[in-house]
Amino acid sequence: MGTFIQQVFNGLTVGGIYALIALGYTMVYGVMRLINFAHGDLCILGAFVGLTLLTGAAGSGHSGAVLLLAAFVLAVVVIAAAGVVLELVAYRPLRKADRLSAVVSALGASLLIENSIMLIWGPDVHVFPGDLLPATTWTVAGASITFVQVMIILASVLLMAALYLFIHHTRFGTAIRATAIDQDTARLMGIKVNRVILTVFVIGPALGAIGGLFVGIYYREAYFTMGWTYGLYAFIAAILGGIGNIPGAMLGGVLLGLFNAFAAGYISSSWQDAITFALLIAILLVRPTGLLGEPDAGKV
Amino acid sequence: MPGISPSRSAPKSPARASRALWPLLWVAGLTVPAVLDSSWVSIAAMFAIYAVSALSEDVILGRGGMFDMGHAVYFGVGAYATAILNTSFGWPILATLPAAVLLAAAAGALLAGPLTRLRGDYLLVATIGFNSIFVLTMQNDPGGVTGGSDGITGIGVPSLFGFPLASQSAMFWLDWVVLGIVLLLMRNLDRSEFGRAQRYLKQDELAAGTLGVDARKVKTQAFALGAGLAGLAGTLFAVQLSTVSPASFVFTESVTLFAVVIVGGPGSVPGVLLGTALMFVVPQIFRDFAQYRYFVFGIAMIAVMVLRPQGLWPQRRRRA
Amino acid sequence: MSALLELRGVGISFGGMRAVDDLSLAIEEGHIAALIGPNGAGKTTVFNMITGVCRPTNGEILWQGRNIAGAAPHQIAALGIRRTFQTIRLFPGMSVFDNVRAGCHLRARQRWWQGLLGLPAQRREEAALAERTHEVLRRLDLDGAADEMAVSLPYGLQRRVEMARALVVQPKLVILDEPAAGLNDAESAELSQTIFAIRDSGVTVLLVEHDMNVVMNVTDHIVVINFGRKIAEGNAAAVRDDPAVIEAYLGRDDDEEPVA
Amino acid sequence: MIWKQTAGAASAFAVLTCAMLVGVATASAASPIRFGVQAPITGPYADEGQGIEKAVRLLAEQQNAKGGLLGRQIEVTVCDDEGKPSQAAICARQLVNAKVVAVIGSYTSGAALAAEPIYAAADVLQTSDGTSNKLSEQGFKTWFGNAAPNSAEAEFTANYLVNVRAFKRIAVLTDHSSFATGLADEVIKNIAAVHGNVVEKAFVNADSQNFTPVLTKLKSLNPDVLYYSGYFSDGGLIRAQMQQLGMDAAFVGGDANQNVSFAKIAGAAAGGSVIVNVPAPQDLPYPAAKQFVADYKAKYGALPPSVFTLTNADGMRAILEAIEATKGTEPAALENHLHHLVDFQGLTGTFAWNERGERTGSPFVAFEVQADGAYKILYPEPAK
Repeated sequence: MGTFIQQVFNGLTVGGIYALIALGYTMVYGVMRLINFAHGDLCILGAFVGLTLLTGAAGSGHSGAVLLLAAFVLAVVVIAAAGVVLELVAYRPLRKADRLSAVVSALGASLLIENSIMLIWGPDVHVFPGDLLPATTWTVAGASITFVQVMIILASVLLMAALYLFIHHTRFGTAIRATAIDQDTARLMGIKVNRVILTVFVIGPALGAIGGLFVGIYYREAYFTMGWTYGLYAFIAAILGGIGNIPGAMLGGVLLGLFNAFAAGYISSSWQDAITFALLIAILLVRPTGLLGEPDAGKV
Repeated sequence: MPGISPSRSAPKSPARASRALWPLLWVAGLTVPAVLDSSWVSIAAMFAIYAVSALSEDVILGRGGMFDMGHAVYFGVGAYATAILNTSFGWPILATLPAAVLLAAAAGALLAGPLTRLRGDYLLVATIGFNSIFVLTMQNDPGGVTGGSDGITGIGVPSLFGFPLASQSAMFWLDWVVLGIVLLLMRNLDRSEFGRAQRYLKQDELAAGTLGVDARKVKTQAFALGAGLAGLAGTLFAVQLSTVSPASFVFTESVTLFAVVIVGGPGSVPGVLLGTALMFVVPQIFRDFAQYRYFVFGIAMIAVMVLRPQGLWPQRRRRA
Repeated sequence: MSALLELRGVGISFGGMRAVDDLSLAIEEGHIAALIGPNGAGKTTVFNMITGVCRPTNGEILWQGRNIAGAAPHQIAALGIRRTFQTIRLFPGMSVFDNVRAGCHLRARQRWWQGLLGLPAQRREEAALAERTHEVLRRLDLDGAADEMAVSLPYGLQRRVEMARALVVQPKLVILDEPAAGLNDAESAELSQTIFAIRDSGVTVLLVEHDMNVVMNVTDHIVVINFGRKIAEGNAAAVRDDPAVIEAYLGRDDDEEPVA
Repeated sequence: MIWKQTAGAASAFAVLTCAMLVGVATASAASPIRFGVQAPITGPYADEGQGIEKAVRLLAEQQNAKGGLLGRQIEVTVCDDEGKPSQAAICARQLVNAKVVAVIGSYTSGAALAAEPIYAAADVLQTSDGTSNKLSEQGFKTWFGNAAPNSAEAEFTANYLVNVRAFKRIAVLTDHSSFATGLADEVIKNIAAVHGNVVEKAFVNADSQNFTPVLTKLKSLNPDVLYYSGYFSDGGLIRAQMQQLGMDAAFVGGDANQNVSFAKIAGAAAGGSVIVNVPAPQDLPYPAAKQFVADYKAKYGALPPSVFTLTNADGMRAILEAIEATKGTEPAALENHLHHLVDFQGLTGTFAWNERGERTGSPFVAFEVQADGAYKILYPEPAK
């Protein structure tokens, strides 16, 4: 029983991280129908930016909590700005083009960001300081859970809830939803579509930067190729939940984390990814547009 | 054929000129070993192999409109089929070629079962999944035939009528001839009902259905054809390197093939060839940039898409 | 005389809304039949069910006595049923010639690998398909536009191209969804002649039309529906005088058709 | 295998003839001696690849400062293989065309394997840290592995786990890489040979950081030691996550865990971890090694990324020595010399090469990571 609960905690923690990154994916997709393959790299860029502050200010005498907060703020600001630049340079000129052109532009951006990290910070593994947060560990029903894990799960839930409220209960959120449904109609209704899209490119990468920094703080390491993997998993999570759907991204992230945990824990660690992907494909065959996605009404 | 002539009158001359140009370019390509050094011969051989592979991806992605981001699977099935049949069962290389094509095509048709039930990005993720499952399967070495993460070494050289095609030049010519055959097949595909049915489906699946186009059948055939051609490229790849390992068929390789088609121009044979050159040959020239290479390359990819969103050489608007 | 196509108690719901309910009708071979009704009455939905675009929730659709309800569009097409769309659906990237040739898909006997190899038999068939396409283009007076991009043509011509695409293989039944929409008076008059010509070539015609001139002039049999139910049926004169029909057309239509 | 007998002979003859003609034509005293580097300069192994390039450049610079090799300057040509077999084959041809005498690299076994037959056909020496058995099995005369083969490390490890530490329930964990699975399989084989008990062989996904699922599974099997054959970046995390899960099994890691970052990533859990390898670059008990590491740090501002930087440097140093000993760059003479090398004083210890180009005589040790990240050799006990 302890093992089972432990696996649930394991899955929830990594699922929370996937979910945070998937939110950015799904928001951009919802509004622009763009698979932003550079998103994962932006997130890890966020981790590096935060790390630079943390190591740079290590001897400054501030408490871990203050430093951490500053690192999050800096990462969010820098990555949101990077997201805006990305939209203006790599995606906006392709707004009217075939959507796959923008996807390839995103792949180019991913290479660019990944290699920028390598050139700026070097190709080696970077290690996060270990004394930022209490190392408290609780034991629940024979399973252990750490302070950082609880923080990640709580923060993901809170940010998701905040985003959901913002999208569904504010004027600007309504504009985002309208743009997601139909850009041309939204424009006719007086919505400044470009501004909506820019906002999405502020919020998505900002959430991603938080996710990326959580990765760094939880696992204590960051290296330049990491973003691709996290981006891929987050994208898969978004698809699993039904891309474009915010609770779906959350659900997809958590389920992906749990699938991974149960595949490795109960079936076979050597086939972990294969089992996870087989489950994903099986779910898509039953729900071809993801768990919470709108059914694909064949347009006549 | 008098019935066709009136509709073909207008765009005749440029079409005819380019029709003569392509075979000439191909023949000129045959002289590569005579004029370039051996590293460029091997780059040209790799270009031919990746061009076949990219053209096969184009059958599914460019012409079929199905977002296949796991194409390295079929490439890998072909390469592994050749490697296993040659090293474990002693088949001559050229005898493994049809087997590799058929096995890859069968894999494509099999995976098309679930894949054609999905659309757009959902199909894309499922293909990523199949790619990951394939690589893991090769690494886990089921039945001890795939050699695990090390892969398989010591693949023989093909021989034609008793003459081993051992030299770098001979292998290049083999690759180049196969590329030529595939280009002919692509031309015929454009002129066949199957090729047109793919276009109907891509442009308007519902209208195509009401004209009698069986979407699942055509899509499954497209997967089988694309996969079979990729298997052909896989055989050439195994022979060229004399070794295969899972690292050559990972998801990022599929992403490269995907990008080649979009960068070049989906559905356009010259476009896909240009895309292969840009995505594969240009990085070889960029070697002097050392660790800046892919930084520059990322910028180049964005620039190409922003400046030429339809691809470097878009599919021309088709007339009769 | 047995019906070519018969609907028996056909109904369909979209998310709880009953778009078509218990509809029965029969179309005789060689007739020109029309389905009319106010906007939102469910006419296009009926067409979509016949052509396999959507699946009826209940009832039977009999084609020459065989139930075809729920078959896929390409299976329906293989029976010899063709249609046009209210919102024209020509292939946007193709010429008029290519669009019309698309209608020949079921005529092509070549297998996919024969096409790839470009064998002589396949080449001969290609020539035959092209010849057939030109013949239909000539018949519908479209041969001058064969090389034009189909979607760049004026609306009236686009409708005719779509009709040519449906007729190129000589179907048994052609279903025309508002063929007069967007046509001027001269074009409408010409349309009536075209419809007669289609019937005379041995093709049964079913149309949805708002242009009452066209409907009253050409049809042998009219079915009137409103809110998804049949309210009247008969020849032009009988339907015109039916009080239920008059009321239906005077009462305002207020809802969109569920599937455009 | 077919390659070797038939095709290899034919193509090797052709290429050899050309190479020799060119070799004769250019072997004047003033012309430089060229060394090639085939390494992943970009991509996921860029760190190690750039380390190899830097080490080779440093050695070349030092040799040139001493007046060169046989009075000729050394030139270095680098080719980025990205760790991919397909790129490796192209690199091999480019380096052969650049008329290099020897190639240092590549870092990954897969890239080294794809390049191996090309170097063999052109009679270009190849020294790489690749440890896959396939590299030496093919019998190419030009192959010289500069890291100890898996079998030697595995034998030491099995003895250490079963006999020295007397562990009763051993869990073996690996990633899917060629190197780590090869080492894990050898270790399992050697444990069986000394009648040890492996309770489970499990895998981690090296692209992921989340190893808690598999560790939770292993914990439920109650092992008294967990042996990990993969790389330090994952090994450090595994150690940390073991502690997080309250898993009290000992941790023993393979040679790729040896990196200064291991202790940093493992954090508080680092202390007490054991790593099996030749001693760390900065802890290598040889003056030459200390000097090399110091020179490297002075030139590049950082320590070498791992001990493999030094094993590759050793490969190059041995070839430099062979060129001086044979007073020329004639491949057959160099191969002969290197295959009969005895007691070469490497930066990573005294070693030799056997007929198959496998490195022999590696002084493996098991050392314990201290709480402050320093290393303490546990076995064999250091002589005072």
